[in-house]
Amino acid sequence: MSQFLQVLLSGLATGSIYALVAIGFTLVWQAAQTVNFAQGEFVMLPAFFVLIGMSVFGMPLWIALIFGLAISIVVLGVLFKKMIVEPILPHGGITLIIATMALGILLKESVKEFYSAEAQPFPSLFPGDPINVFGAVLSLQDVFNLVISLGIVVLLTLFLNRTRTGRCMQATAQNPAVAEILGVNVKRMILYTFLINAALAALASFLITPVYLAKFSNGETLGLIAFIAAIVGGFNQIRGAIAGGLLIGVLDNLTAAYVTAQYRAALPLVLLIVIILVRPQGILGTSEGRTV
Amino acid sequence: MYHKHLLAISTALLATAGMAQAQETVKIGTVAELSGPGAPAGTNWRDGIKIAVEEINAEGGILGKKIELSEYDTQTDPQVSRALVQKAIDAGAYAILGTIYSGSTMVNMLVAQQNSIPQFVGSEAPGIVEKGNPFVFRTSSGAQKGVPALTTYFKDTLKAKKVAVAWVNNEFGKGGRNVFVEEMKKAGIEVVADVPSEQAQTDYAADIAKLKQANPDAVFVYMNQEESARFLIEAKKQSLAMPLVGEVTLTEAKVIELAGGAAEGAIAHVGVTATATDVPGIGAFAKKFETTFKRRPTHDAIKGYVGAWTTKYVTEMVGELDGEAFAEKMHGLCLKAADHPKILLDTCWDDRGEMSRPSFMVQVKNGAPVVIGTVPAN
Amino acid sequence: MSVPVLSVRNIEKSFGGIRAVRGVTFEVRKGEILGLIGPNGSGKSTLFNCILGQLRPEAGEVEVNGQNVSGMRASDLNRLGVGRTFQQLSVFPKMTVLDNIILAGQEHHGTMLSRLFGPGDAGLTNEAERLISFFRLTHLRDTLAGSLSYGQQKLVDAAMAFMAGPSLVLLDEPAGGVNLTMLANLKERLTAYNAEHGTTFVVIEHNMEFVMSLCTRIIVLAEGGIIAEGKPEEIRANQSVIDAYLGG
Amino acid sequence: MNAHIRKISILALLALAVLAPLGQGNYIVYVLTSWLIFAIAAMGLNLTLGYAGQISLAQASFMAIGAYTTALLTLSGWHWMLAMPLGLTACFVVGLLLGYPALRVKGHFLAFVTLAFNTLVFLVLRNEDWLTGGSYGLVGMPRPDFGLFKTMKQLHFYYFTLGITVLAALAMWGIVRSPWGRAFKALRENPIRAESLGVDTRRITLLAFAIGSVYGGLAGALITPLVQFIEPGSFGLAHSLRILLMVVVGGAGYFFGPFLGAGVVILLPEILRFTEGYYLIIYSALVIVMLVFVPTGLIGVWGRIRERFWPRQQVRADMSEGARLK
Repeated sequence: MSQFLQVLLSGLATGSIYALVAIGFTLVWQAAQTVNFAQGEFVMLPAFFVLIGMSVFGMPLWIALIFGLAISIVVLGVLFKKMIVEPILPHGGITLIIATMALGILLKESVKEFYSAEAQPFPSLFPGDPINVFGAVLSLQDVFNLVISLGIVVLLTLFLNRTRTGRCMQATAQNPAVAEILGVNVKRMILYTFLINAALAALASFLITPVYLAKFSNGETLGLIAFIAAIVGGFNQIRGAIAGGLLIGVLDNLTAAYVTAQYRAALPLVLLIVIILVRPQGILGTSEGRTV
Repeated sequence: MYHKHLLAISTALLATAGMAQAQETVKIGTVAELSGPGAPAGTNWRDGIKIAVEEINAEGGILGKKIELSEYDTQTDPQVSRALVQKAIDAGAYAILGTIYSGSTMVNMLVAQQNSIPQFVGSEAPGIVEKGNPFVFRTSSGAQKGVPALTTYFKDTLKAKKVAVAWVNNEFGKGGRNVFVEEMKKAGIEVVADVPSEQAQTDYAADIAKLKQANPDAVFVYMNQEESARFLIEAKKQSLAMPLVGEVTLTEAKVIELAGGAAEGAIAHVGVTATATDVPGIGAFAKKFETTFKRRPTHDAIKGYVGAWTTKYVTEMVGELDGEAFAEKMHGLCLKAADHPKILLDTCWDDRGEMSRPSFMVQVKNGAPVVIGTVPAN
Repeated sequence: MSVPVLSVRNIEKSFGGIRAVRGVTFEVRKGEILGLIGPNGSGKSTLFNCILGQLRPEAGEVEVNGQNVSGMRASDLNRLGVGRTFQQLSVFPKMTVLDNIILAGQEHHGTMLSRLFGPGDAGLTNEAERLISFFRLTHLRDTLAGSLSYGQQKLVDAAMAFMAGPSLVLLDEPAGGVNLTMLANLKERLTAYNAEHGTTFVVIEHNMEFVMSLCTRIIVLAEGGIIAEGKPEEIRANQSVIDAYLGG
Repeated sequence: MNAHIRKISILALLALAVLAPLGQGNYIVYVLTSWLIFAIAAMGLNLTLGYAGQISLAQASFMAIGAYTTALLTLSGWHWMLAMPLGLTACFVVGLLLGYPALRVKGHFLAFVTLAFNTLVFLVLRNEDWLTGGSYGLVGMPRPDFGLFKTMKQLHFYYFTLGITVLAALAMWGIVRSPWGRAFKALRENPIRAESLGVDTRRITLLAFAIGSVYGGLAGALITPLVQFIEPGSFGLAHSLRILLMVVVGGAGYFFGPFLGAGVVILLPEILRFTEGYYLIIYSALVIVMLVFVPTGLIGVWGRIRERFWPRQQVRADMSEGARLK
């Protein structure tokens, strides 16, 4: 029983990270039809910005985190949009997808060559005190991961539904042409989405790297799992991304503990195919009205 | 002290040998994982070799000929490694040093064999010396030698009745796991949990929960560096209480750096370790390595170093550059550190190319690995 | 009487609360040229798309030659003998005129396998050339469709719709943007084709002159419903049609 | 006349391919052979990506299926010529099964499904060691022997591979020139119009993917005797990505693009050797720059140059860009 609870809680904590990455992915997909295959690397990179801040510029941790966040927003938000998405999107979605794949390699290899090929320790943001829950152990880190990602979802939903900017962003995502007619600054709204995506990726990076360690290859599996979480949960819903993320986190751990550790990495594929066959719009998604 | 002595000798030798230097060189190819996932191991291996070659050339080279070292990067890809061993041989290499990843070695050693070129490898998978290849030689004991050395520790020191094994599911981990399970069976110790994990896995919650549930007397941990560190971190979080014992990796400096306090108390059996500084040759090498490359050597660096020096020692025993004679000489050869100081520890190779030498038990105490015992060669 | 070629019953389609098509019902008989007209926003394009399966209506049925085609994919509809043209230019610009026309017929010949291993033209060159000369495009046979003039492309587009020998062709604003000479040519060819093969046409068009002279029957839509139906001369005289166009 | 020049240049290239390895060391011959093999894999992916407009990230997995099938059968005594077709059939069937669900849904689902499939194939190859040798892989597969012509020598194996490559290219040429090829082209230029003319987009895309996968299988069937060692790690995602970039760099949708792209990817590490570990950084950066300015790949670059210096008839401005990805 305590084993089950342990696996469940740990799965939720991991899943909440998948959810954060999946949300950003969903937002960018909706706003700019951009399928970002470098999303995993977007989560790998910010931790290294923090490490650079600390080791090269001698910043204390909290300053370095802010530094890392700012650089991430500039590089993974603004520069990504201006230098890659904007010039390539007119050539078509597939071209852009391939460009983001190349970008993933570029980021990964750059970190490996210019920083280190080996894993690096990353300072923990929260004390590592274990919390005992009916025989299962959670760290404060796990609890914060869960609380922060749920909090982000609530805040983001409020922002999108209650503020003017948020509503403009939604209008842009649904129908850019109409939004433009209604006087929405479509370009700016799309830029905002990229900034939010970059910020979410940085946040996820800061939350997981203390446990996962900073390594250039960290994005490889994370990216794939986040895509699948987004698809499984339902692409056009922020709630979908969080549901998909948590579901994969929990199922992955349950599979490893009770079914097969050798095939645990196959779980996302199985889930993906089942969803495509049974409910292509995702668990919480609504089928899109557009057909033509 | 010893170090200064060595330097004096080498400088003197350099002075004399420099004048009598022949134009001819001995070509040696380093084929290693300089990029890709194996890069940390491969670069250490190469840098260990670089130090050795510098020393050897300073002493006049092999049979009076300077070593001309060429590097080949396999990108940690077995197919590329095969092509590059071929390339090194096409370029006239007398010996090949590398590779480290067993998957690569398994394939490229065929090429060296076909061309009768001796090859020193850093791989530890049992299969490598079981293929009847007379030209392949290890620079550290294979898993089927290293892991059994641990059996007595589990049986006599820890007095374990039931154990668990957590291993990384690649050719390295699987080899170690199979030998371990076999050994435990022989020793009459029950294996109560067998937990494989993925290479580059990040989430060890389920693995540790399983181990905790099985509640063994000790856990054998056989993983690569960063996986070991993540495992230790999660083990500490879930307060896994029993001793965690590994082979080589678990107490490496990098793992301790990554796992921080979570590495405290971890135990490992280590073939050669840069921390065994009371062995004079190792201490001197570690120092030289650190001044040259600004980082501490790993056991891969020592392996590369030993491989290069063995090439020199044995070639000079043979007296000519002849791959087949070299291989023949190597089989059943024992080198004493007293006669051949750069071999670092008394080392023997059997007729299959497997090597054996004394080894150490190491435990992490106060954030540093400490030798807690030696294990005789087996 | 025989089964109607096209039968549309009670089609309903709304967009976010606005009823674009409200229960439209009509039939088209063999050999008819039916015009669908109506002011902007009257729902004729939506209706057209519902018939062609590009939009899914909330209610109602579409039958072609007595077979229910509601929700059918465009390629299957085409295999049932329904050809269509598009409002925007819809040729394959990097293919020659001949290739454009052959493509329009090849999926109706042989099997998937025979198309893979068979001759490159699927044995359709003669048929395609007949159609090309029928539309007076012979001199442009080997030109890339993308480099033709707008009107010429419209002709190629129309020719493609006929290649498979359809029983029903839906033309979406065939006259839009075409100059007068070309327009006369197009109308003349369509009429000739209709007379020769007895193919049924449904035409959506803004150009009143064109519709009135081409069609044998006209249906007028306004605000999603049919407000008038009849021969061109009747429509021309119908007061409610004039009101709908002028008054809105 | 243009066709004449084309024919001559193809013959010249073929002659070059025949003469290139003569007098070279084993290493160069090996590199040339792997260039041909990857060109075959890329040719298949070009059908999926360049002609049918779908991203597949599983080409390395199909190579694995071809390679393991061939390896297991040749190890148990079958001749390569009999083992290979079985591997190809396996790829075709798996391609259909995998593509069917993925292509039912709009969007780039095939990319995700194939991405995940790559992981699955890796897991099966590693875990089912009773069959596949697990992470140790399979070793010692014989090279095909045709009585008088034995391929044990590196150079002989090169010519054997060249022969297979030419046959594979001819088959691809046939596909591209058949009514099918025309349907692909139509699909790429205007899918909605193609669909309205009876082109069954879904089915033809599925078949393109399955045939493309067969080419991956053929490349795998050739890797087996070339390296004589296969293990799961040689067919990872990174390799799928590498093949995909070959197609894009060469020029997706161009017949000779894959040959060019594979050449660049195989030879670039040699040329950029002086940059040591930075070669992948330089390469991926160059790919991005290329996609920004000339999304049609190197063949497109050549087209631009030709257009610049030897302008042909004036083409309408909106038509001047080449065949491109959607």
